[in-house]
Amino acid sequence: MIGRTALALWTTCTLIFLLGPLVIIVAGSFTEAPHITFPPEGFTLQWYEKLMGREDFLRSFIDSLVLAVAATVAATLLGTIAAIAMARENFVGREFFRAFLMSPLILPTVVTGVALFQFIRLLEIPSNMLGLVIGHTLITLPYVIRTVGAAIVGLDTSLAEAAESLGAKPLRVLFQVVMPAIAPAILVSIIFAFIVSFDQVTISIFLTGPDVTTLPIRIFTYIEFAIDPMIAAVSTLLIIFAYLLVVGLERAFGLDRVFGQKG
Amino acid sequence: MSSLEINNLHLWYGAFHALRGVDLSIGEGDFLALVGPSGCGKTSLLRSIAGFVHPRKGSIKIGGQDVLRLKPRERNLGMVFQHFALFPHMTAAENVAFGMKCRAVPGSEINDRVKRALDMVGLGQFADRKPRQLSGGQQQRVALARALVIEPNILLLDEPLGALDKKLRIQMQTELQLLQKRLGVTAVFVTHDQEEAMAMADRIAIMRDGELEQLGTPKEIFTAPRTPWAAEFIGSGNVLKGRVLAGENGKTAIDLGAGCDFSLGQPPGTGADEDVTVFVQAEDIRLEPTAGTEGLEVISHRYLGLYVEVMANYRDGVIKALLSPGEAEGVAVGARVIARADAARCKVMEAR
Amino acid sequence: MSSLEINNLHLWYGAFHALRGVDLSIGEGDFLALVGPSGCGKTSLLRSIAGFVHPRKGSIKIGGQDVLRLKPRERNLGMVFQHFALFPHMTAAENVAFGMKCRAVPGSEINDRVKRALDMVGLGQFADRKPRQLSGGQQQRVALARALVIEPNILLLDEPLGALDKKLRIQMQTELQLLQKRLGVTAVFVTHDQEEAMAMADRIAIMRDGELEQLGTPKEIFTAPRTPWAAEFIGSGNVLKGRVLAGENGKTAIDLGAGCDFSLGQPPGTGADEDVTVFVQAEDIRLEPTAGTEGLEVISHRYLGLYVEVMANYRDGVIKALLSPGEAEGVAVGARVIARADAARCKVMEAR
Amino acid sequence: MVREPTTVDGTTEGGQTSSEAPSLEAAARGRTLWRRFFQLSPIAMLYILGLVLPYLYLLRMSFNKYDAMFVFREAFALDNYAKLLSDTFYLQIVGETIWLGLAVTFFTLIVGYPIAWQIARCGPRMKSFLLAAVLSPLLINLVVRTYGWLALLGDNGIINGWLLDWGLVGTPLPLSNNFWTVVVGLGHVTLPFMVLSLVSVMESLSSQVIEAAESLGASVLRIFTDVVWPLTWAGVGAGSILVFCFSISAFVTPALLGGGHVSTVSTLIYEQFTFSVNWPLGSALVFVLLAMNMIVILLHARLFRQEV
Amino acid sequence: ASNFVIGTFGGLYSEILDASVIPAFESANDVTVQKELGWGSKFIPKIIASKANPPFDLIYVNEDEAIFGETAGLWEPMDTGATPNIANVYDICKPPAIPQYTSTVYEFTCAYNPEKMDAPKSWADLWQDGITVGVPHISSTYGMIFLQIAAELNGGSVENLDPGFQALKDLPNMKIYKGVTDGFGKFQQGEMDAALFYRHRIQLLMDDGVSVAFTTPSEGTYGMRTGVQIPKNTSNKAAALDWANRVMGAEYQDAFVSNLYSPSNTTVTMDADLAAKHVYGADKVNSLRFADWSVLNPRKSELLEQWNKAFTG
Ligand SMILES: Nc1ncnc2c1ncn2[C@@H]1O[C@H](COP(=O)(O)OP(=O)(O)OP(=O)(O)O)[C@@H](O)[C@H]1O
Ligand SMILES: Nc1ncnc2c1ncn2[C@@H]1O[C@H](COP(=O)(O)OP(=O)(O)OP(=O)(O)O)[C@@H](O)[C@H]1O
Ligand SMILES: NCCCCNCCCN
Ligand SMILES: [Mg+2]
Ligand SMILES: [Mg+2]
Repeated sequence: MIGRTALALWTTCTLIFLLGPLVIIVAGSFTEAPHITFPPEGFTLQWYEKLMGREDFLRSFIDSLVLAVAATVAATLLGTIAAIAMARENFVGREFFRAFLMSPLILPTVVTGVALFQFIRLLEIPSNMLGLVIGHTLITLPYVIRTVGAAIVGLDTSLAEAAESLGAKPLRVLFQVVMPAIAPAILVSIIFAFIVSFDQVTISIFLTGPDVTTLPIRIFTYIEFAIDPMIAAVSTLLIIFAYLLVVGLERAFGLDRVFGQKG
Repeated sequence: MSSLEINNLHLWYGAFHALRGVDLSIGEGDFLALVGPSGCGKTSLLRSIAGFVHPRKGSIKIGGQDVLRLKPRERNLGMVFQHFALFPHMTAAENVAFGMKCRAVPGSEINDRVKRALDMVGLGQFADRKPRQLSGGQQQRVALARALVIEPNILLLDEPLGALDKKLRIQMQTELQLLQKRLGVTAVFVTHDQEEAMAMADRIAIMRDGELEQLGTPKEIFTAPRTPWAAEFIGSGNVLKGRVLAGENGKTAIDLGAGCDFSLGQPPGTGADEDVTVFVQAEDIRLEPTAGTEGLEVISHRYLGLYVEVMANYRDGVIKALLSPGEAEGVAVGARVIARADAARCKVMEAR
Repeated sequence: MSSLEINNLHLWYGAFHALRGVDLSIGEGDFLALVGPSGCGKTSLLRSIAGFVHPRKGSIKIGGQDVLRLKPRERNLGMVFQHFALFPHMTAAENVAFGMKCRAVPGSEINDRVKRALDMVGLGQFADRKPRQLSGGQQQRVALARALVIEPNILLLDEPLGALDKKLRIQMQTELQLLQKRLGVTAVFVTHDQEEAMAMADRIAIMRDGELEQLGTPKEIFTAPRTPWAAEFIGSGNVLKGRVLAGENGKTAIDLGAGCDFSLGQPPGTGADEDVTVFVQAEDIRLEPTAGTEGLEVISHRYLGLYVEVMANYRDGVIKALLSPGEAEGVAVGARVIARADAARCKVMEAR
Repeated sequence: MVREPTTVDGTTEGGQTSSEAPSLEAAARGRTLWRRFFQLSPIAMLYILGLVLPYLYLLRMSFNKYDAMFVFREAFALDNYAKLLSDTFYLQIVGETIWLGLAVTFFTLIVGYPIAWQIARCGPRMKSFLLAAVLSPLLINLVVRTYGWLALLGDNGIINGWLLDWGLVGTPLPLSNNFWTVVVGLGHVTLPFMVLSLVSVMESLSSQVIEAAESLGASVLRIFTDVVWPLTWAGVGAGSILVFCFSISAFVTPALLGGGHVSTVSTLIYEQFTFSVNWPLGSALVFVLLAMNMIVILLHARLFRQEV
Repeated sequence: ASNFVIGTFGGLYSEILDASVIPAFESANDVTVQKELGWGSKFIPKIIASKANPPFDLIYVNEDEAIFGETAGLWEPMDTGATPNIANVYDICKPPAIPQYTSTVYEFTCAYNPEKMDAPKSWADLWQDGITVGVPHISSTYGMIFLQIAAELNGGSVENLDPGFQALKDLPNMKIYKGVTDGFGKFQQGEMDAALFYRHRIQLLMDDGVSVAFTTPSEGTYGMRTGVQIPKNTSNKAAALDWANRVMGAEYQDAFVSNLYSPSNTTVTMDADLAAKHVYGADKVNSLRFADWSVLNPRKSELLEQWNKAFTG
């Protein structure tokens, strides 16, 4: 009983901590003043109206969405396979390889961006989008590998064995048995990959080009000297987007079914 | 549909030598029961056959073909795992359908066969339940249905009926036998239920400490255990230590100690003063009340339904007899008895 | 050490009514065997007593105290889970030690008791193995040791010996009984092995579809099943449908159909033309060869070690007899027989 | 009962035909290795193309000499490394970067573990809400987010405003512009990584095991320390490496929330690449960072070795 | 129409380009303009990384970056013949004073909070108790400039900045701000009472009613020039030169005036109210001091290190 209350209290405090800075931004999106201040002055939806008229923001949102989806799909697939491949056998240099796979996370993303940009120029790849997808896949892969890897440790190996004994080929074992059994981790890694890509600034700084400007870069370059309420409005919409994303995942996959099937 | 031949199989888990040279051969369409004490290597053997663990030495041939290099799925076998290994995210029906999907069986046929398989194991109305919503026995039946429905060449069953009540168990045994006959599938199944082994198996293999102790028909195993250990393991029998004596009139006999008189003659190939082991089943022992104090003391009665199991102090252990309730009444706890048995029902073996 | 009293217990899983008003009371230090078909609610009942699921109605009292509001850890009970639920990250010894650590038992005593408990279940040398390095039966024994070592007031055992071979099983039964006697602990254990239930339990409870079908001593349950269903479930018995006939000489008898002659008189409280159910155990049936074609046809022999189980076609089912091997030889498969039984060994019940 | 194995490697046991000479077990292991190789080759390819080759170029760059005229001059000198390793300042920054990473990791672990537990155990509706709440900081542009923190924590910020209004303090507390502000700010964005890593492992924790512990009389605390914690260790490992790496390679948040007083290896690298355009030194710093992180990751791997 | 890629600032700046510059430019040159948003510090590494085949036809740069690019050989040689508008640009905004096609002139003024202090007469007045001085981080043009001011106040010079570091450390209360947004916010929230800051941004704060003012201390203020440069090896040189020419033209600069981007073109006119908010007129522009980037640029790496040693850890 005490434990439960303490837990609820802790959760509440954490929520305040999480949402505190965001409240200021959200409130700021309704201010009548030209810069956000807290508490907001008056109430207006004009910044949302202004944002609705911004075709470039919409285009960037779509660019970011496309990029995030592509990177998420690629990273989830490659990362899950890698995590599974490294889970059991203790091959020579496994720890080193594991660390190597984490390297995009520990290398400064700006530098990775510059380095990758150079390389892409060298190969004369014309599309900045391709460079972005490669870059984003690289930096989101560690998230997938770690989360999926952690879940595989606890996975009952006999499930894969059972599937094999029933004649399942490796891909079927992967997609129909292993992946569903570690679905919570895969879902989490999808969320990670998507959001890390969607919010990525630093690697994108050098990889975006005239044909594609991601939303974070758009916002980053839009801010000239002060956070204006329109940016607060964008941020507010993105928070709503986060919520819709999670609820959407819940509707689509049933978080409850994906999560906690081993009760 | 295939014979199974295992030669000198050795399996290690790290430094632990789990299978120590198993030789075993099962004919096409045979039903083999694998029995043995907990931890003797039954599951390990099954997993070796299925291909989930890699023996360091030896060979496994299915239908004459060496399969050690084949992947599990290339061995076309069905397995019921000791802990079921049901797919937690699939319903019972989906679990059962899985193997057929792997074989690209058409959808409508899959549905039919799933339904039939689930009906067969009495879970027709639980088709849409997830494993965690099923009881232990129900889960086991799903596992059984899942392995059977793909009609494999070889069936490996690791205590497939262990969680079922007797009635259901017998029903399942019958189904299993029917199916096995119909498909002619070769089956290896682990069981701790001797009745089950007797009733279902064409042959029984007894394992001990990673080795095969005896392989034979149920009758052979039951009536002619090859070693004292097998006798002790299988039977509800008594394994008694004796010594060959040069008795009166130049006749020799076996001395089993005070209170035990089986009138056994000298077995062939033994000499005086040699130690031997005598095996006699509990149901072949009679306990006769005696007035004196030289007999054995009855120490317990255990009511087993058909029989009463009566134990009497014997040396530093006990001797066990299965008596009818009537007979048992004559030898209450505390009574003194002499144990007797027909020489013909006793088996004399070299001592261990 | 405490009595256990359960009143009108109702448990739902979502829309599924798993326990439908269970009433059960067990005296202090009693050993109760819980039997019943797969999915009847045995595990659910145990989990209700332990406090892992929350019945919607009814009461559970331990030592007179209503425990429904208590947390599992406040109920001082030991449990062996059907799927063991060992801590995967702890060695066998650590698993066993866990409960004592929770009770702040001093370290040296813990070591002693762990060692003794592991030795008792024959796993002394496996103390340092993790669960996944143990065989199924070994895991189950660790689970058993873990539950016993804390010497709880109430022991809840969900098929605690199901994965053990017969020899080990009997050994464990003995240990369990000794311990239970020594500690005077109240125990409820689920088993599918009738012999085990008979041998160990003071009382047996038969469950059926979430309800208690019968509660009684082993002897009562075996010889006097309260309902045809219980008879059928427990015995290797035959449950036959009959009809009360007004026979010759004003005597009434029960007609069991052709080939079946038990010479049963009219049971009290029944009238002519009424349907009844007759229960007779397989071992009480004799099959007499008959020359004619009016008898029953023998369709199978099953060698069970001590007995041969002989089945004969009877109506649209079978009648089952347990015969000695000698008797069985007289009624080969295909032979025609008349089934007979002593009226005294038959139990006539109202038809279902 | 268990006999000693006659030989551990089994190959020296006599009587074996030579056809079985290469141990079957070894052969199986070999096959598995090949399979692993094929499974890992696509990802390895991507890494080689997207990371190894570009970084090899940088590695080469790190041996060049800085030249203000032409950015760099081709050379093969160890100057940059010598400078970084001989100057205690850089080593100190390395140390501080690691300390920052650790501090953020512990912060998120302590704050995040209970909420992860709550998420893992609560109903679907609450779960969606909590997950979205945990994720939302990540969806706000980092400059904007940082602005929010400054508005809260500044000398004239909201919190100090309240504290002053309520008379709890006489002068504003120095809540912003220090190391701990950076820890809080980074903890805020990295919390989702910790929480979700934990949730994904907690979700697959079998409730039976917890029930077993309860039935053995374990208190809530003991269930946590002896059962839940060790069984979620893999999640702690995953979460902490993600948080740690994210923290040490962040540079906007430390720069802004640290009030210019907190430097990390990443901020140094960023400035060397974009502001002073000293690529050789920047590249050398990259490899110092890489070496340092490899050490941390290998230590981490040792600490969180994957076994149950 | 071929693509013409420019690297330009985002936000308002890019909006004005869209509205007032690009359509005319596109039709005059038969090209499609593509913009990549960012800053010189992003564009220049990209150009260095692909010298032979630069990803831009033209980029916007600040003066220090223009000078850096010039020494590093990143630019096409400047072609004043092809950019006639250069004639109308202040001398200080064109070669040889600065190797770029300049559009805008900024002033780094001395901003202060009149409620907290009197108007500083000298930059040295910032060294007083009771106020918090905002110090721009060194990784910006104005950060280097403030350091130079501090050095000069204490006997140093552009060649000898050590006294500057010491002076900054000696400030009784200081807060480092990093970037315009950070500094703007810190003024807005009253976190700093005085600082070197963009004059036109202070103007905006004043217009918003924030308690802030600016002054020109006796030592004078520094300025900064922004414009465009054409990376070497561009394939669209003619169009690039046309853009460069437009950038220096009155028409172009007119479009930016209302947003306080002060013109480099002497012919741009504005009313007195607006002019008061601008760095406007030859007198004003010529009174500005400019940092010697040919000295400072090569020392950036070293100064950065010295800064970090002084203020972090
Ligand atoms: N979580 C659940 N959700 C829905 N139904 C459940 C759930 N758990 C058990 N049941 C159902 O409740 C009934 C009783 O289950 P329980 O596990 O108590 O059976 P049992 O008597 O222990 O059977 P067994 O001998 O097979 O273990 C079964 O029909 C089972 O399918
Ligand atoms: N992964 C492992 N690592 C080490 N030893 C193991 C491992 N798996 C099994 N063993 C050991 O190998 C022996 C054989 O195990 P196996 O599971 O084959 O026994 P089993 O005959 O199936 O027993 P049971 O009837 O109890 O299931 C046991 O002593 C067991 O402890
Ligand atoms: N992080 C925001 C940076 C804004 C840079 N603005 C530069 C303006 C130069 N005129
Ligand atoms: Mg086993
Ligand atoms: Mg159960």
